[in-house]
Amino acid sequence: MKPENPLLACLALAAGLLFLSPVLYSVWMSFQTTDAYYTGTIDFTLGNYEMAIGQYNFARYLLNSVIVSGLVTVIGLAVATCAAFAFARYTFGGSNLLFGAVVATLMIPSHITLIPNYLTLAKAGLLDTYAGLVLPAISNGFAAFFLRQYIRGIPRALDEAAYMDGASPLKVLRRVIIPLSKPAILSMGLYIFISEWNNYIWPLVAIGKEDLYTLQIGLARLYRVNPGEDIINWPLVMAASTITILPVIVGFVLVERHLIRGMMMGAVK
Amino acid sequence: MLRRITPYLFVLPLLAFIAVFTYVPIVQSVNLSMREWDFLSPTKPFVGFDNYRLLLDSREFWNALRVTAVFALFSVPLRLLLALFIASQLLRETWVSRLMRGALFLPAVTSTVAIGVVFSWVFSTDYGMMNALLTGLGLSKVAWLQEPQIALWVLIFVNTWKQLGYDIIIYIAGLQAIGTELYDAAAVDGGRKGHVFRRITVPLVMPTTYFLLMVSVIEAFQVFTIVDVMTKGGPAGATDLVVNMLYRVGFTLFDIGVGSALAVLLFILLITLAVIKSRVIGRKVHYEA
Amino acid sequence: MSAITLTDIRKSYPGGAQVLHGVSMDIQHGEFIVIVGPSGCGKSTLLRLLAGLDPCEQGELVIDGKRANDMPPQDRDIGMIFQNYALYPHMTVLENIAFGLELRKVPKAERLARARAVADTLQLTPYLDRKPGALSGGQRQRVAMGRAMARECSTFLMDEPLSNLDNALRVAMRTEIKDLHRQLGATIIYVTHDQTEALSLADRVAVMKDGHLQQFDTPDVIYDRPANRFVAGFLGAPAMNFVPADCINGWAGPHNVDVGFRPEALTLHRAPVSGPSIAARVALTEMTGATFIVHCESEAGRLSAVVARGDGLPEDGEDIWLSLSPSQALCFDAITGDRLDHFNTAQRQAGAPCAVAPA
Amino acid sequence: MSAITLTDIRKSYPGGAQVLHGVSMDIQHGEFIVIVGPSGCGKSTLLRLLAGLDPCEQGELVIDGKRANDMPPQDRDIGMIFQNYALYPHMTVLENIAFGLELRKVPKAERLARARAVADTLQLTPYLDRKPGALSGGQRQRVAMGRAMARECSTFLMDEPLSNLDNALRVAMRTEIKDLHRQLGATIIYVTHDQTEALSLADRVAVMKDGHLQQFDTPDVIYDRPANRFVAGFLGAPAMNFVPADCINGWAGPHNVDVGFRPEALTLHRAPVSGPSIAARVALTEMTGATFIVHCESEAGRLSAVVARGDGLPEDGEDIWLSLSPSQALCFDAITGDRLDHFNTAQRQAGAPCAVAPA
Amino acid sequence: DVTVEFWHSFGGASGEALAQIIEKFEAENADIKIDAQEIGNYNDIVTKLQAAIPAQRAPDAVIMEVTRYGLFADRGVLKDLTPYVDADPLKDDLFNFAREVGVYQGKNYIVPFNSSTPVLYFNKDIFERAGLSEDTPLGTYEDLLAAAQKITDTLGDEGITGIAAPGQFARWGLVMGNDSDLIDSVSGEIMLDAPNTIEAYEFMASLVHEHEVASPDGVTKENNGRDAFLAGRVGMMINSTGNYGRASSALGEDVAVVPMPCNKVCAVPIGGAGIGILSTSDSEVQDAAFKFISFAASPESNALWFSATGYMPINQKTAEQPLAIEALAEKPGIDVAINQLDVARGRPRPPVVTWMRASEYDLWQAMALGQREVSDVLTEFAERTRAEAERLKR
Ligand SMILES: Nc1ncnc2c1ncn2[C@@H]1O[C@H](COP(=O)(O)OP(=O)(O)OP(=O)(O)O)[C@@H](O)[C@H]1O
Ligand SMILES: Nc1ncnc2c1ncn2[C@@H]1O[C@H](COP(=O)(O)OP(=O)(O)OP(=O)(O)O)[C@@H](O)[C@H]1O
Ligand SMILES: [Mg+2]
Ligand SMILES: [Mg+2]
Repeated sequence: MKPENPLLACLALAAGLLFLSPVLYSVWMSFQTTDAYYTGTIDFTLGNYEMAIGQYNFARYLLNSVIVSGLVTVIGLAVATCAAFAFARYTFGGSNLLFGAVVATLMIPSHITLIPNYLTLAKAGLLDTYAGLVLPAISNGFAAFFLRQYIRGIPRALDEAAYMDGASPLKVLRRVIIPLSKPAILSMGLYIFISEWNNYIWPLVAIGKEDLYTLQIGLARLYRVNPGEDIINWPLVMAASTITILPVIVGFVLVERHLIRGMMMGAVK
Repeated sequence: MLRRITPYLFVLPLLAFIAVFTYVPIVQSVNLSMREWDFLSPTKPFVGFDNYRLLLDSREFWNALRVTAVFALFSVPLRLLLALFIASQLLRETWVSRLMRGALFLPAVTSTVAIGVVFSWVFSTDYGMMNALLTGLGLSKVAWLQEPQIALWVLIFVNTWKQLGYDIIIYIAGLQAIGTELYDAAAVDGGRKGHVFRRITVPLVMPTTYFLLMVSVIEAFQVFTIVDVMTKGGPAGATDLVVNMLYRVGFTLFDIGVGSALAVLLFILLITLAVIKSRVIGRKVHYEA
Repeated sequence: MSAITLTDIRKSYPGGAQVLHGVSMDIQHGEFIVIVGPSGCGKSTLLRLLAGLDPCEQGELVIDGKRANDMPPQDRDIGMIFQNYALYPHMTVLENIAFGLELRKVPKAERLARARAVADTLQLTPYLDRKPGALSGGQRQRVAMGRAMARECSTFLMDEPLSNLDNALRVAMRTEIKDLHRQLGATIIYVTHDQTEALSLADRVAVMKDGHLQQFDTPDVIYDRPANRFVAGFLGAPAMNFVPADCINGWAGPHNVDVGFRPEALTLHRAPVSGPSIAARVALTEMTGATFIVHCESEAGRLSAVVARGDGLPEDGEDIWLSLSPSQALCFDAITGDRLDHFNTAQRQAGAPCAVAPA
Repeated sequence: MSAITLTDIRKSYPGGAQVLHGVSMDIQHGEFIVIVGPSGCGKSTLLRLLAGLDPCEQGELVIDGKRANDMPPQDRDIGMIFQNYALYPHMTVLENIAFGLELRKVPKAERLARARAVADTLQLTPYLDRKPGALSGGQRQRVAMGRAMARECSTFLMDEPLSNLDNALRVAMRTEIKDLHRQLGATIIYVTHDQTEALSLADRVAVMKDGHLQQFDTPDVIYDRPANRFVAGFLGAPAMNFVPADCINGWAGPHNVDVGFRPEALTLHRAPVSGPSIAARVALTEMTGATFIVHCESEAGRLSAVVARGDGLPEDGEDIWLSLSPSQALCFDAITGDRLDHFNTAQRQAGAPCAVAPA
Repeated sequence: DVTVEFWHSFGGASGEALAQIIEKFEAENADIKIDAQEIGNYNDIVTKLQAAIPAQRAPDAVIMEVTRYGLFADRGVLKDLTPYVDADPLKDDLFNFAREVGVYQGKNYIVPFNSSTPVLYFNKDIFERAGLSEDTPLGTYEDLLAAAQKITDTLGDEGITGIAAPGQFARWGLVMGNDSDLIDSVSGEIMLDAPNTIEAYEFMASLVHEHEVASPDGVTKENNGRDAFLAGRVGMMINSTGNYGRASSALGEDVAVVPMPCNKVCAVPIGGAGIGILSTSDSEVQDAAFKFISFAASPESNALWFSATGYMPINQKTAEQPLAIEALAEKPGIDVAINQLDVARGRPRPPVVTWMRASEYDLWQAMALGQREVSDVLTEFAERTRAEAERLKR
């Protein structure tokens, strides 16, 4: 990597810090005691985290978020990859129409289907279950669309070589397409994971049991305490929000390279 | 025979999900939109287009539409322009630009609720960081989230802040795909920076712009979390985006008929927009390299 | 029994125009067939039909005596080397070579042993653990070949396997492929648009144009007795010259035909000569190594002649006379382009100009 | 005054190894220079330095008498045709050609007129409103050329402009470029890895290897008196044969050298002959059109000979004797690979074998 | 064993008090388990409950705010508790208001648990620094405005404002004090556009946008106003007596509680919530649930609750409990709400109230932030509410 003009580098760093300042400050705030925060003094503690995890059950919420986002990611990727493979490699009766139906979901906000989906899942008895959180989230064409664009960039000759070598379509998918789409699949996986991690409106309506709250719902509720309840404990809220942000940041740092590369390869035709 | 049905087997799972959780619900929405129901009554009387009429006659609906349009109209170009500019500055693979990309991308992967919460604090009138800055500079406080003329802009700002990183990364990808050779060619031909940017970069990054435009317009119509956390549509409906209204009508007032009618109208609107977009812009985008 | 028989194969891509217009061929076991033709004439399409990668809907394809129109590629005993190698970038050289065996459920120990043996033949042993990205063009080419060879199939399809190599490597690889063919005794169907490759490698050459098979015969016949103007012009570099018979001074052969003669058949003179000749002016002289190509302008259009080095070269712009031996001339119907005579080599050597064959 | 003078140009990419190791050249106005060399030897790098696309940090670059190391590309009067054309895909042919003028603020009417005129010369008029995506390879190539020509600069850099074309188009374009050079009188620096192109187009050829300039001279000298084994082997197809002097029966020249002779210089015999000759066994015979290449195995390694058609061809596996005329042989230092003698053509024609020049 | 799923809205200190009550109940009734879940605020509970009905995942017992259970009673979601109440000696111990609050159309649907009225809190320290005595009259709108202005004028530079923007409960209280109502508690007539209502809203809105003695922060988020008061940045606040515990722990000695202003008349709304039972539950569970309800309303439980939170006693015998006696002695002002009971009124609870209360926030913002004329807003709002009431009746 090239050495940078130090002045420029400093400026850029400053701009970056300023850009992130709200997040950074909120993390800093999460380590302050409530009293210190309200009186404007400085006094550090880990108590907010203890409270968030202990009293406010954020450990459980974290687990729920991990389970739900994890399942959505894994199942969503599997389903999307299969479909993307078919759309990228086959022309079959109605393939354009079906692909159009998949792409159109990009343009349909999930909110439009909120009420019917709620009723459907209610009828199926799936509200207040992990399945109720996971299943509707998989109905998303973005991953399939994105992966198809990517797979189309993989030379078709590679599949054909594998067919000539004696592979079945499933083998081609597993042994050739998936390994070669790894950056795209990884970045799509992170994208799905993050979207689901941040999903708010659906868990908000689909989950009533506190046991099944995701971090987002837990955090939003902690922030919007009851009228007639304690004042907003900002340091506590910020600790909870840091707990909510942290795993995603860790995940991001881990796959940053793949992500940026994958996005770059897939998103633009 | 097996050869024929193979592709169908591959797309079946996804299509099943999409059918059950997207397309069937749309049909159900249409049905519910012509009924009157509050979840509690055992019956759902058919009322024809009453719910639509109610909506179209209401001040709220048009307000929500207007607010959403303003939001989309300003936030989308703002995002894209800023992102294109910043992306073109961060193209080189130096550690500074990688760091900057990381910093800019971070909000995109950060919890929206957390961002809403943090920015509620940042823009809170009495305790917020913004006003602390302003008073520090000797200026008077601004009621960021209470002033109807300002609150929407605060949301546009926060939304842009959050989404910018994603747009930038996509733009970087698009810009890098243009490759250096065209720039080399332009340099040899005697191009100056601005001219080359306008005549080469902007047109060639069009497919990316189109993609982002599509995604961000959809997103603009889906913004909910930030609104719910920061303003709940207030003050006085100034940030009452369509989806927020949808949630309010459907899930706080439980006017399922009107809520569904709103969903159906939103759906029609978005599909129309998509068609217009692909008619107007889509055509200009497809050239081969 | 023939190895492969094609009968009236036609093919159109959905939404596209027709690509193959009834191709029939009969290929023997162990033959080395080269298919040539200009870009877009349907060579790759034909190969893909043979491989089973595209469905063969019209006509009949028989492989080893069995109708194979609908046989999936996995079930044909065919190995293919793709134009751009199509190596699996995520597998090492060894894995690439062994993959076909793995798919056919050959036990691990055996498939590794076989892959290693093949790699050894191809001198790839030092690179077994590299990924294709870290190989040079020639090495990649050999991996692609090894992948097909490891499977020991009876037929190989090769789609322009040398087109990405530079000249030196190309010559070397050509020799290697020929050796290979001899060792394995397999049937090889080889696509190229390079006429040198076609002539030097083939037992028989199939010349295609716009989805029609123009001629299918040995290199000698193709070169000496091309079926029509297209075949005559396509093979040979620089290309054959075509001149209306009436433009040739002293022409004793038939009139109202186009006369074709290869650049090597022309002799340069600084002064008018007796016998068939054409007056021309030198436009450009190109050195290409051992020979020169002299491009001239004449009444009959641009002509090129090949002159050995050392012979006195004319200046650009100089007026010259090109004499041609009638025995080396071919006559083509001015309208259909078909070659008009089928006289034998003996006659030609006797110096007779091309005579219209009796109808 | 020279058009371009390079003095001891060196170049390393950041983090990469050194690519150019001190290249010096002196190029005259109006010269047609071809740079050849194997892939990766630094040809494109050199061109980019000349264009000003990469900074020239070591050595000195003088253009038209002015030091140009730090001159930005816009300020050099240079047009460039890129290896892959680098056409602007969103502009029509006309816009592509006119864009360079637009960048230089030529008024609209004038630049369109000029672009049209150029397009006319290149026979591109029917395609003016098409985008590059809708053009064939050859047409794109001409647009790329038109774009450079419209600017009427004094120097053109062309980076393998023909490498993507098929053989027929390649031959045609070669002629066109030569014509163009003659018309414009501009300096052209042309990169290729195809030796035929190099020899046929160049006024002078620069042969490069691994960032070193091996030889810089006219095609004749390069071909007849290559500076070293690399140059000798790189130009000419099939490549020159190299044999240790001791392996040649009846060799009268110096010993402990490698003797190089081109395939055309060998004559085939069915029986031992007097004079310098090598015993060999035919491995493979390739027909390439007008000639055959006979590949043989000998004590001294693989050899190839070019034989005209019609001469009696040996069978594969037959034992033969290859005689060579000492006057066509070149001697190379067995260790350094440098050519050892500098005798003149007269001597060679007199039949003297290559003699070690006095130290 | 039966398990009663119970939704409530109490976190923090109140939540702990509730947990103690449940613990005691479970100790007494070993065969009953109370599965208590904190759902959110009253709005959240209404929302969740309504959403839960088609999903058949409603709880067995639920805390419902006193004006918003009508919809559920009307739709048959809540069980008619009249037989239980009639059979329970408890009914004679309840205060009148507490009995009345749970009755809708002649049937008893909820039994109050936490009751409250709005009261006026002020910060003695701020008053002192602003030059106001502790006895400053605060009986009328003008009094309130004058005091708030004084505070804002003198202490505004320190970032201290006079009064917190009134929350919805306080607004309702101030309207009642102006001799009007939002919906008439007896006739159910919609009074949103009554002149006195308009006048009251005009006054309240003027605090924020005309006189600027209340921060708009509290307009968009009611809690913000209260939080600012608790943090010592606001001089006065009108809020539920249920905030007493919190206020005194936040401000200690500085907090003072006085009755609601009586601008035209003295009248305050009764707020708080009661516990109802879902009609879909098994009868065995319903029995157990009522046992708990009864226990929660017992003097012992009620005293514990009162002293911990400041919510009003609902049981006449509560005052005799040692915990209550102690609280009354040691916590000045905790009795203000009790003393207001004479003028306290239950509010109407037809189904439309739920809709009306959910919609009022937005309109209040429009008025308080000076977006629209108060009279226009309220006239239109009244119209829509009437239309909605019609629709709901069908
Ligand atoms: N998938 C396809 N859909 C429609 N047309 C196609 C398709 N593939 C090839 N073609 C057309 O079929 C014709 C023959 O193509 P093919 O690839 O067989 O040519 P080719 O002889 O191999 O040429 P080349 O030498 O350039 O490889 C071409 O005109 C091409 O445009
Ligand atoms: N940007 C770069 N960074 C590092 N190394 C580079 C870069 N560009 C080229 N090189 C290296 O410099 C050497 C010379 O490259 P160059 O492109 O000049 O070769 P070339 O002679 O043009 O080859 P070709 O015939 O394949 O085009 C190569 O080994 C290449 O790997
Ligand atoms: Mg092909
Ligand atoms: Mg190059």
